[in-house]
Amino acid sequence: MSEAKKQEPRKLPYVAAITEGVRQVLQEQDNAFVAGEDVGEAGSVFGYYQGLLKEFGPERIYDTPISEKGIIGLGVGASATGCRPILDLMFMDFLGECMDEVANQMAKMRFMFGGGATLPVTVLTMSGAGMNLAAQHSQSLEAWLAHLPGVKVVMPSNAYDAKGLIIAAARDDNPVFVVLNKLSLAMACEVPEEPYEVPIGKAEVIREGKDLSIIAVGRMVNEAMAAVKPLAELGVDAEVIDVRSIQPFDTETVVNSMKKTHRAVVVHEAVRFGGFGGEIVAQLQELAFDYLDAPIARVGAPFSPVPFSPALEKVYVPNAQSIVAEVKKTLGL
Amino acid sequence: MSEAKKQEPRKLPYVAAITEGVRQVLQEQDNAFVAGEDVGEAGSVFGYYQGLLKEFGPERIYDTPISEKGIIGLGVGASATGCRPILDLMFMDFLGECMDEVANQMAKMRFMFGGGATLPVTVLTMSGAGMNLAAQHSQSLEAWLAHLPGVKVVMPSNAYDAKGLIIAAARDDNPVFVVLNKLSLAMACEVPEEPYEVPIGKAEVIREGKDLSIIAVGRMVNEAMAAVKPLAELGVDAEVIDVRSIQPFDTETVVNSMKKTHRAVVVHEAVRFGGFGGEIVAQLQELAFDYLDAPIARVGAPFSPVPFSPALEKVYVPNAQSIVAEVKKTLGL
Amino acid sequence: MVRIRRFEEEAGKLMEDGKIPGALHLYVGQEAVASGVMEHLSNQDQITSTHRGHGHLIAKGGEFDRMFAELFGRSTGYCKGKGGSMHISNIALGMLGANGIVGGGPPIAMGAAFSNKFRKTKDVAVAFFGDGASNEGSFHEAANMAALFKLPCVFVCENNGYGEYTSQANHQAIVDVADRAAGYGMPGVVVDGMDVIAVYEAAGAAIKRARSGQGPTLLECKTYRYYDHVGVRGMGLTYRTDEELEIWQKRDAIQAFEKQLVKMKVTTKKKIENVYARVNKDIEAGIKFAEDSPFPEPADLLDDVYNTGGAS
Amino acid sequence: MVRIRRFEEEAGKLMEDGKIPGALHLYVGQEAVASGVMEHLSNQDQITSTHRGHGHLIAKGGEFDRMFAELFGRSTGYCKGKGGSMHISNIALGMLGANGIVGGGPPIAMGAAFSNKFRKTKDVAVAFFGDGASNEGSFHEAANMAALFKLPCVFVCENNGYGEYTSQANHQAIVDVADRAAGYGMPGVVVDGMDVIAVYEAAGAAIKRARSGQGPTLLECKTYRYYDHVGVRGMGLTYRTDEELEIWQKRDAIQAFEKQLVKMKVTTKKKIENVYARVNKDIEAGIKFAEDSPFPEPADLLDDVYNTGGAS
Ligand SMILES: Cc1ncc(C[n+]2csc(CCOP(=O)(O)OP(=O)(O)O)c2C)c(N)n1
Ligand SMILES: Cc1ncc(C[n+]2csc(CCOP(=O)(O)OP(=O)(O)O)c2C)c(N)n1
Ligand SMILES: [Mg+2]
Ligand SMILES: [Mg+2]
Repeated sequence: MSEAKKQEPRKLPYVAAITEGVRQVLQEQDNAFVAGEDVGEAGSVFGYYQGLLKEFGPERIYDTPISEKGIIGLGVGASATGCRPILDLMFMDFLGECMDEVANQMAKMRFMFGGGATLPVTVLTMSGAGMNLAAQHSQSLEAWLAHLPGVKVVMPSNAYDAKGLIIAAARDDNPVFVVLNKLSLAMACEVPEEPYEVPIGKAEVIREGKDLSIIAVGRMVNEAMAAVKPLAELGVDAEVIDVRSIQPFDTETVVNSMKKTHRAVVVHEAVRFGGFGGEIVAQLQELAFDYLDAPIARVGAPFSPVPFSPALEKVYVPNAQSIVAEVKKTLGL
Repeated sequence: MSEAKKQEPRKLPYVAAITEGVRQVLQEQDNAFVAGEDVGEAGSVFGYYQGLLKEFGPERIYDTPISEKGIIGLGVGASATGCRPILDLMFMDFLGECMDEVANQMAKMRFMFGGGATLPVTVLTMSGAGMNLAAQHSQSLEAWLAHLPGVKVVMPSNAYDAKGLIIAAARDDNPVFVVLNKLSLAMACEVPEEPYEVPIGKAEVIREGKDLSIIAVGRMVNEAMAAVKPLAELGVDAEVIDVRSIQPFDTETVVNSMKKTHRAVVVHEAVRFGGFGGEIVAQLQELAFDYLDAPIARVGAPFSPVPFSPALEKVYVPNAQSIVAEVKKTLGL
Repeated sequence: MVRIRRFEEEAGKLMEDGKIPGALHLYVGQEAVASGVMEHLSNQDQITSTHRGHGHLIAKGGEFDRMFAELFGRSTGYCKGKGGSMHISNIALGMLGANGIVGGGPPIAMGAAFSNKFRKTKDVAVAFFGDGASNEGSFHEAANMAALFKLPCVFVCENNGYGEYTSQANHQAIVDVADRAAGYGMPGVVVDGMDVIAVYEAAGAAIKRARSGQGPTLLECKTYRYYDHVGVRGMGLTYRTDEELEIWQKRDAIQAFEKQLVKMKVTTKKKIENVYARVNKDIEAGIKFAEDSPFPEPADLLDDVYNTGGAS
Repeated sequence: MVRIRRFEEEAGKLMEDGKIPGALHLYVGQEAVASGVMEHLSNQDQITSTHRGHGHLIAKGGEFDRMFAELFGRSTGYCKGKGGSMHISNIALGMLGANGIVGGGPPIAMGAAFSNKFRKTKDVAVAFFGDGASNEGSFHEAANMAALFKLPCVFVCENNGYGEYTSQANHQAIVDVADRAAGYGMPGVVVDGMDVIAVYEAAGAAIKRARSGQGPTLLECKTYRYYDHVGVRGMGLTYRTDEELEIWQKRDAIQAFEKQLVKMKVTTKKKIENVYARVNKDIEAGIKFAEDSPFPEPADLLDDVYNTGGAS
């Protein structure tokens, strides 16, 4: 690295970090390709494959018909026979269109075949609300996937993790879902140029604190970090954990944090009821029962589809304020 | 009722209680019909519609092609325009084939239309393992549905509830999933001949006890009841709750039980990780924190697809023994 | 057609000016299809629409005020602001919703048609969907079931040559989506979607067939959207050429129809101008209504998730 | 064909005797299809199968011992007892699994064909599926993509006239599933599935076409299953007549082929008897192998959920 570069570490937005991760995978793996709706010329409607068609040509980047069952099926068949497909499921909301191929084929093939099949397939998909895209283009459905033995599920909250988790996913010999989120696309942070992995299955303590653990999933990590300052002003020293991977889930890191702070608030953007937060809470109270000084709180969306109107979506999606409010309740402030 | 009948209350197996519930719905609602794969001449592969085609004719009972998206779509379109369809999704495992129609259309139409649509549609579907039907015909996927605002989800554990919940579901002006289970089909209990409703959204304390609450979902209620005696022999007086409805979920009944017994074990047949049990635990520790004398335990299936071999399935599916084991752990026995 | 064209042009401007939130998929260029088909339908007949649904709702009788209010996310909108452009709907008009899911409509239309037959009405359900949507499994299952049960259903494929930024040649190996009809046992018809009379006639035959109990038809209308996939300029990609756009614009359905009407002396240029003036006034009034309308209250959020028996 | 027939007859007996757990969908009657197609395939070529998959695996080279072991749920089975009849598979033989999901196979076969083209092999992927499965959206999407990408893929529809207990006339409004081919831009061929030579020839042409880069074919084989949908007698329903069964049995593929071979003096009755004797011995040995094999250990349960890098 040149001196200049050392002084000014390169910052990349989330969207470009995705591109770079996928590009480096395509460079290092001859049998990797990208397939999905409008991933080629358009470079995805979110722009994160832009330039790849030009760089790698139509033999590596495939626009598919609007056929989500076909896309996932393509990935199952191709990965079981020597390829390492990177599939694009444009919006996570479309999971319903291909849930059979995901749940009954991709996730189970290896097991049903007694270990006879290996499926090194990665699925990139976009979750989350906040852009007034209404009920069918804004969901966070990771709980469906986490409950599904045979797939792994990671949720990068920042550009560094996005690139590192994509590379780790593509190198993994199992189906891995990389659940991205729309509102982070422009968010930049320092991202090394060389390929690197962020380990799948490891949570990260991104801020140490002593009064309470905020355990956040996906984009909510950023809201949790935004809550740190207002909480500090209330005299609360919050620890923030980025769960990063919900399957495998890093029980140890989360439980250790709880043992230290004795209180926790679990946060995800998905509907609170029946969401992955329940699993986290259940594990925490099971494994750190004697350390609990207060009930573990959960922050998540209310029990309704995502509303279109900005007036409603604003109050629907959890944010720093709702986290602060829940922390205050937990601490009796 | 004649004297004779009074003395010998009628017992019906689960399978016949389903038939009777559906029959009485068809009798009382002119705009109700049944549609699904092999529901007509075959009366379903589980036999629970047998006789209905003869009784009501092909204008009320429709065999469909093997097209789960089409079946659910039919129900969405028909219920939004004045019918009250009863749909049959043969195995719950096929939910993936129609998850878009369920999650993005059926569940959300009313909300997206600002209340402009009413969808009085009922879906009967069969869940559960134990018959060596392997990974794609044995799943318990209720957690996917419970996380889905816009549908209701009930899980009858016995013949009485099966009939009463089907009638309540069909009279409800919302989409309701009635999640049945295979291993209960032959299980009989007293079932009144006249139509009656079991209220959707109410749990039931089916055995009172003072030492610990076993909160069970679906067929696991029967395993929990089977655990009562061995537990009594260990000196444990267990309270058993049949959750019956997971959406709406009867928080009050469950929390009150926990407040009384101070300990709980939550049981479902679904994979433990990410299952509905997490929601129950999260609510319990939140709402009855000061009453907890021990961590709330969960019993569920291990993190793998359902195995075919009887040798493996036997250890895979939770049962009375695994409940007893978890209760012992919870009580420190 | 003019009502649709002008509504969409204004909606496009409002979106690009940041005044309408979310994503709008505009119908400009395809007006002849909605207009030609809907002429045959009453409020009792149902349609299902797509992400590109404003034109269908307008042709089915949707009013500008409640439509703009919906696009603006106001509580006076057709969906109380909860649906927005991609879910705009009105059951009273028989409009069973725009749909954010490509291929979401056909199974629902098939279900409505099933209901019509079951309830012994004479109503017909029409599913609008795109060339791209014809590759979804949902279309396949719905088409097969409609043909099997001989339902009063018409499948109208608006083939505008693209699914988002992917041309038809890159998403299917056929030229006429109507070729799929034979595989379900229903007639397949291709019609010029830029000719409102041709659409009217072909749709009339298909709807008559459906209404008289002879089953569904797949009617493919060859058409074109003048704007980008989303909004007006959209992502600014070069997946289509200017020449291609011009060729289609030269065959503009509205202009052609106006010319024809004037030539046939059914109307005059002056009268046509009056139509535009009237429509423009409606649009202005609609926008004003929307802007003056309140946003929904946070407390309304959970109101319409379930039917709790109260008035809606 | 004889290997399949005899295997299935024995498997059926074992199931009805309660010796094989779970549900078996037997292939008796349809043998000419698997046999005629598989003659053209090497171990590198892939197939996807259905719930009725034993015949496909046998024709692809599956051994009785590991097959019976799988059906018995033993750890020596092709899937270590984890899959059973509905998931029996062997990747080394290019058999990408029986499938409990109707329509589960075609997208996977399309994916394997995609892989063959991507990896520039000359291998072909064949999807077997039923008439009932042709109504699933998954078939539609896979067929369209295979034709679009000109993949080395063949879709073999085994039309046995029924999906479970529902006749073809009650599940689709067409007579020939092959009519769907045109809608994807691929050739559709109908062949007598009771005539192994006819199947062999038609499959040969389709596979050659696929192998030479000309894209997929939809090959429909008209056939019949002699047993019930599940097991031998199954649910004992009367959805088919005895006469219908007899008509098809009179055209039994194996008997016809044997007669022809004897007539053509390619073989003798004696030699054919020897074949049966050999097959029967294999079956006996296979069953013994299975019965002598251990069940999997509870500790094995979580082994094959993920690839953890160790040997499998
Ligand atoms: C199930 C699903 N897949 C993908 C998308 C993303 N998407 C929205 S519109 C569109 C293109 C649709 O093409 P077509 O059906 O031809 O309609 P057009 O936009 O041309 O009117 C796509 C891919 C979606 N909304 N739903
Ligand atoms: C997605 C799905 N729907 C329904 C079923 C239940 N099922 C199993 S086999 C079968 C009939 C299949 O018919 P066909 O495709 O013609 O094959 P065949 O049994 O005639 O060989 C059905 C409906 C299933 N296994 N998967
Ligand atoms: Mg289009
Ligand atoms: Mg069949």
